[in-house]
Amino acid sequence: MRYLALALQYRVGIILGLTLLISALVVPGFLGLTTLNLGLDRASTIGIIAIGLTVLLIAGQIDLSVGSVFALSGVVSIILQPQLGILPAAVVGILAGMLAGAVNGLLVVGLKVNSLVLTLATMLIFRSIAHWITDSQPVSGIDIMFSLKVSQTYLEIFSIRSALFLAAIVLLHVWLTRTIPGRNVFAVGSNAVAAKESGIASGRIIFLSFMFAGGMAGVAGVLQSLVTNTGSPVFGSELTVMVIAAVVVGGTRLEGGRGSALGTLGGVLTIGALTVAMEFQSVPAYIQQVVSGCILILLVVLDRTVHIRPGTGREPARAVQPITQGGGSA
Amino acid sequence: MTGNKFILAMAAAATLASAGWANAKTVCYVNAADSHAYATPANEALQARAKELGLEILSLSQDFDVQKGTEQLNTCVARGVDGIILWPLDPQAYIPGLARAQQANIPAIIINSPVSDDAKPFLKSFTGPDVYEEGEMAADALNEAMGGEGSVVVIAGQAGNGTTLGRVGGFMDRLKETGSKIEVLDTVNADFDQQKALVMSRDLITRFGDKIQGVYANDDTMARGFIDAWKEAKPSEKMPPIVGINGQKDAFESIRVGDMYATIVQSPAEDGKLAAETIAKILDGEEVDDRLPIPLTVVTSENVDSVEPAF
Amino acid sequence: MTEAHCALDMRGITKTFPGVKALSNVNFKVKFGTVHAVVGENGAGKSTLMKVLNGTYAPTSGTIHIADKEVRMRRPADAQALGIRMVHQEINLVPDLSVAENVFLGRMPGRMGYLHRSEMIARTTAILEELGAVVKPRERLGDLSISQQQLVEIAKAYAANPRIIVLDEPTSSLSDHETAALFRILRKMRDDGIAIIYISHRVKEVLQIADEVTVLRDGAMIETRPISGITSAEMIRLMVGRDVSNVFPKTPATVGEPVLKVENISDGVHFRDVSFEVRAGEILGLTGLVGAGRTEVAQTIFGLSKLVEGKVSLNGRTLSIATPADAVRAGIAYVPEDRKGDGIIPEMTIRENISLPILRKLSRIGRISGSADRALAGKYVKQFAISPPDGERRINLLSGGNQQKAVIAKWLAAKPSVLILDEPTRGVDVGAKAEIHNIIGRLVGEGMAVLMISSELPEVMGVCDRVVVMRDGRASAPLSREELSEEKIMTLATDEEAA
Amino acid sequence: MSDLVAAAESMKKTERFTRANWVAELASRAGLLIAILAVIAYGSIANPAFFSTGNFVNVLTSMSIVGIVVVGMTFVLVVGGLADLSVPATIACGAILSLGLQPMIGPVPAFVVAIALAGVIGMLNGALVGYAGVNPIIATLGVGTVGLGIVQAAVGGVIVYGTNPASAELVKGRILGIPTVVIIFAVIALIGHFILSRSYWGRWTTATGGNYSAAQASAVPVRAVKAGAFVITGIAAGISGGLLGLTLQSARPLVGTGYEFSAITAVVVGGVSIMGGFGSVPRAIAGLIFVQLLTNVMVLEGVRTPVQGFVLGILIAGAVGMDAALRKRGGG
Repeated sequence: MRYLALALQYRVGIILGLTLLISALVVPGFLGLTTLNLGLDRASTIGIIAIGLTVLLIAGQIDLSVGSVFALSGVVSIILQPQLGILPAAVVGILAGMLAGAVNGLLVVGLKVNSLVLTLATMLIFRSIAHWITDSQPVSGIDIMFSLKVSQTYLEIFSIRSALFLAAIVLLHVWLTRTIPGRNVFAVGSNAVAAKESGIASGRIIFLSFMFAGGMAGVAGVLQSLVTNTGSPVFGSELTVMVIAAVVVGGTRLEGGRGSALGTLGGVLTIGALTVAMEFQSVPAYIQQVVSGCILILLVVLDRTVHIRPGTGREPARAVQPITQGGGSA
Repeated sequence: MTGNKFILAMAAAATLASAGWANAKTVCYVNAADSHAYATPANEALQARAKELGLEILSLSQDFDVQKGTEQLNTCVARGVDGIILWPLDPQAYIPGLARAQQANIPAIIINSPVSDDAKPFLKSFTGPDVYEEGEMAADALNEAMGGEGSVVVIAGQAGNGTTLGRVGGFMDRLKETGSKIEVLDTVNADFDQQKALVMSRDLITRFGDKIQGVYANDDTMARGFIDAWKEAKPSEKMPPIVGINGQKDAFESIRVGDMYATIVQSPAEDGKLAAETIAKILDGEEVDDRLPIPLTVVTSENVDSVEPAF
Repeated sequence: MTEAHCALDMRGITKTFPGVKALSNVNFKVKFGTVHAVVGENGAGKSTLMKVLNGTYAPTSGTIHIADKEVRMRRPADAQALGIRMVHQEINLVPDLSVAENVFLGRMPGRMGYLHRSEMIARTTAILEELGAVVKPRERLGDLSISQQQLVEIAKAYAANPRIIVLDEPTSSLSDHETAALFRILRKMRDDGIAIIYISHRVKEVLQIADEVTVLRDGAMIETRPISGITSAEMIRLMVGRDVSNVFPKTPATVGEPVLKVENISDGVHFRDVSFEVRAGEILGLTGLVGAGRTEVAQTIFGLSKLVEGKVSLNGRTLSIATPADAVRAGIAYVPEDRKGDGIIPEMTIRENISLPILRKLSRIGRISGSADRALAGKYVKQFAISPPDGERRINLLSGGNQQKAVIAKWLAAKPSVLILDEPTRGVDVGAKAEIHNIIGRLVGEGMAVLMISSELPEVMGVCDRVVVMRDGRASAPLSREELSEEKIMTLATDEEAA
Repeated sequence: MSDLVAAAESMKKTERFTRANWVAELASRAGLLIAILAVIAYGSIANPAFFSTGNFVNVLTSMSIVGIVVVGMTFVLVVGGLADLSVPATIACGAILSLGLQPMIGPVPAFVVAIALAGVIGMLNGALVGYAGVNPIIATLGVGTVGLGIVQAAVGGVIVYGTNPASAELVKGRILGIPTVVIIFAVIALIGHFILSRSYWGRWTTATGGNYSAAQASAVPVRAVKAGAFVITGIAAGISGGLLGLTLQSARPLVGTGYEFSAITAVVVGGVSIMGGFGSVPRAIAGLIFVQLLTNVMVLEGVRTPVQGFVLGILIAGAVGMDAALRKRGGG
């Protein structure tokens, strides 16, 4: 039982380790700097969005619109390049993502509606706006050389994207574990009533979490657009599911109150490693789907059915679970 | 120069990655999807032909997700493969990746869909059918069927999708180019989905009624949706000429019974085969043309019995 | 005594809710540097008074003075700003944070957002040590036992350096050792000049710790006295203070064979070794302090929580009950304590609520017989005089008493042989209370076996035929009507030696 | 729709405590009816082609397939199960099997097998959500991903064509001038409505969504009821997929893409609470009718596809916002 509990606690690490081990055995030449570089780069888009979503999920909310925000920010950052120049346009793109997140946050906190349905709606809205402003045509940036620079590899391991992702994960880890606002996010997600009674402004925290999630989706979208020199309204349509899966595999609870940056890193890397390994073996996409779906189900079922700590009483005071019970319970 | 160092690093990485691999040349094939009516037979043909030619194919599936594809292109470059076959889903987004491939001295070709001219310097060849050309051929066929004038509706695929862009763009440009008097009443996006096409066609028929004198659908699946809608709405009236693309079996059937005017056959097997052969030639150091089309055949009632359907 | 020593002065506080006067003209004064106990039965108005004090309720009339200044509090945050801290009986902490973070929730030490964790942990350690609590500051709160969590609640209030601290039944889940430690810290806090308001049922503890005691009864302040001038018997008399026999008319019934028999049951956590039997035509009372394990016993019999040891039998047949559905099939019904949480489906009508447990019996090939459904609801609405007399009314629009009648009706419709009632008259006005007692009386008259859980002594005394008292998860031997006295029950419920 | 009429009637009978409550109640119950009428009025003025039998039959036919899913999804939302995201996989399963098995076992058994397997997917969802207590979003997402992967692996890229034209004719035909799919949809909607509002299972479903622990304490087999909602949705999506396959006479693995969102949209716009415990099949279908009529008008008016998505998004946001506002006021 003790070993099981321990195993469960570090399940992300174990799954990641297993993935790497099996990959190394099956895929020739898997262990190497190239793979590391690749795996990181492949994971970084999902990872950067996952950082935002980790915070949001810990706060007990969800955002299905990140894929659309990803596209919208990218489009904005490309379409404004001729007027503003590359970097200012990129900043505006990220701001657009934050704005989109702020809209989500404002509606969820202000109207006290369930974030699941609300962001389902804004997912449609933001995607439509991206189509609207581009007339459904992909738009291309002004300087292709810049794209090449952005996607260069440094020290044989990092691209700008993956370095940014890793740095952000470290920052997120520090923020979540070492700062007062970070801890307050946990408090709001775990027991909003208790948090509120202790004077924590839960509404503001939720709003800012949405804005952060939107901003991170914006960063990822802008980077993607810079790397490909293209802004397309169809980008990122498959991303949301992958990101949520990565975060949940990383042990962040969908109902809020639990989660960690390192777990998310583990989840993201697992998915990255899995993808790269399976692609190296030319495993068809649908089999990849089956594998990642099974891992997801396995992990959440384990999480639900095996209780880590035996013998302790039930959890105190019913925690408010906004995702399952609606956002307006304050 | 950083560029040199970059290439060096890449080369080192490539040796590292390919260590332990068989001596067979490895070609990275970034395909559109694994499970798709056209893509699957094309993939299979490509694989089979490559095997005959002694090439190892590393097959990556984009699953119609451009973002995934651009990253897979990086995977290919980093893997240090000997050649790349790309199935582009967007005219622009792959250019940086292709440029990186060139920096790493990996020859790349694209199949099935064109990319913008900016990409030309990074590509050895473009093989297979050209979705843009298909659009043009569809315009010609419809022009012929309607005698150069009348009003049509266009049932397009997903908004923003590369195939859609090519097939709609080619069609529109060709109409303009030839000075055709055909007027497009409306373009709707039915996402290559028969049911969606059916639903939208119902509305189009309600809206325009007999003003619809011709239909251009981005693929035969959606053409079929329009046919069904027309039969529901106006069972006794003559079907307007419909032009589709792909050359599916059931489209042939529709042409035989007169429900459809034409489809454009592109053979996925030929498509895949040609790509494999082209990359093999390039790897052997041969020069290839920068455009290697596969035959596109316009199928009408005249030749429907002599042409093989694509799938 | 100078005025400056007066920490809290509540003058003429009246609080009315629609239809109920919860507090009437209460004057309540607490001095700095004292422990002031507030005692009273359930429903005497203690919790309402405290909710007025912490800003949850605004008083209908009356004024509140803190340290001689009149204050107005609109929300709990206002009270906190004035240095008032509450320790609720129900734990309201964040399970996913550490102990230290809970202690400093909303006030974590730090600079520019960066958490001074070591300082926080050091301070928490110090506080916990003072409290004599064996809790590690880094531990996740959700992993602690309830009593440990209770200590964290107290530590949290203490850490805020309050001027006035209110503790509501703080010892209900503490061990003797922990209680002693708590008293030590309370005395220290008192000596630091903090005003401590101590709400408790436990007369013995009150005598031990308090400097002054205020007795509330029926929403009115009865008396405030220094502790030296009062004995335990006197205190209980003041709390009870009414002629019991007139309020609860007991209808005589013929007691028959044992129907429900529980032998040595335990659930492994909340209670152990509990045995009793309920006979046909009798009301067995199950009383004790909140947290003594009464509700858990009932829920275990009903299949809502797991029976770990022991045997439950009905009419001589041993039952194996895993779910409430099993219990209903066997003939057991349970009217839960938490009406809002477990009793009613708020969005449904009275009719739909009443027929819920026996829907299958009202149905043929899956279809609910509309007429049978309506007839059933109509019958009980009429019989129980549920107001408004309209079965199609959404149940959450009814008053508490009428909701409770509907919940009882729901269970009678299932025609059980044993009816378990958990605090059936809590939060119900006087009129509805009498009606509910009448209904229960009628039922036992018809030969039903009733197990009634109640904290309200007059009710227990007036209604029950025999009474089992629980304390800390253990049950006493049943007291017969002749043996019953409030003092005796109180002693059994609070006194360590007697149980 | 009878629900709405009944609602209007009961409005008159029941007096309310406050005016605000009364307005909220009216908005909640009659709002959708008014909205539908408004769209019809606008459509009729804007486009002469709109107000015609032909167009209305078209709208009905077009919504029938997704309508069947809506019936199932209503159960999921009412029971408090948030949403079933595995619908695309289930639909694909229904469509591909009902066509693919035709040559081997004949059209009717193929249809039955397809639905049965869809039911099995539903049971898997139900087991995860109802019994293991997994969050429905993650559970159905996982099951859907795996299911779709298996379907794709099974058929590869091949389009599965129908081999039995008679069955296609049956589904595409009309009975007394009404398209067969519409009749099938109506029958399923009636059955769904009957189960949800007249059967004990439906009452249990509403009770479980309304107050899980109270339902449990009232001897309702809450776990089974919760799981059941997903089974019902699975079966509904299976039927939907089967019919889709038969009408189109072709099926691809991605044939069901987007149906889950369309269904959720309709149910939410219909005023069924995402938090559970409240809602009915007629409400959900009224929501569907509204969305479909609106889309119809937009297409007839030549509104571009992206704009349509925009309007739909605003609509959902508005609907949930209103639901939240009404809930607060309604004192639930």
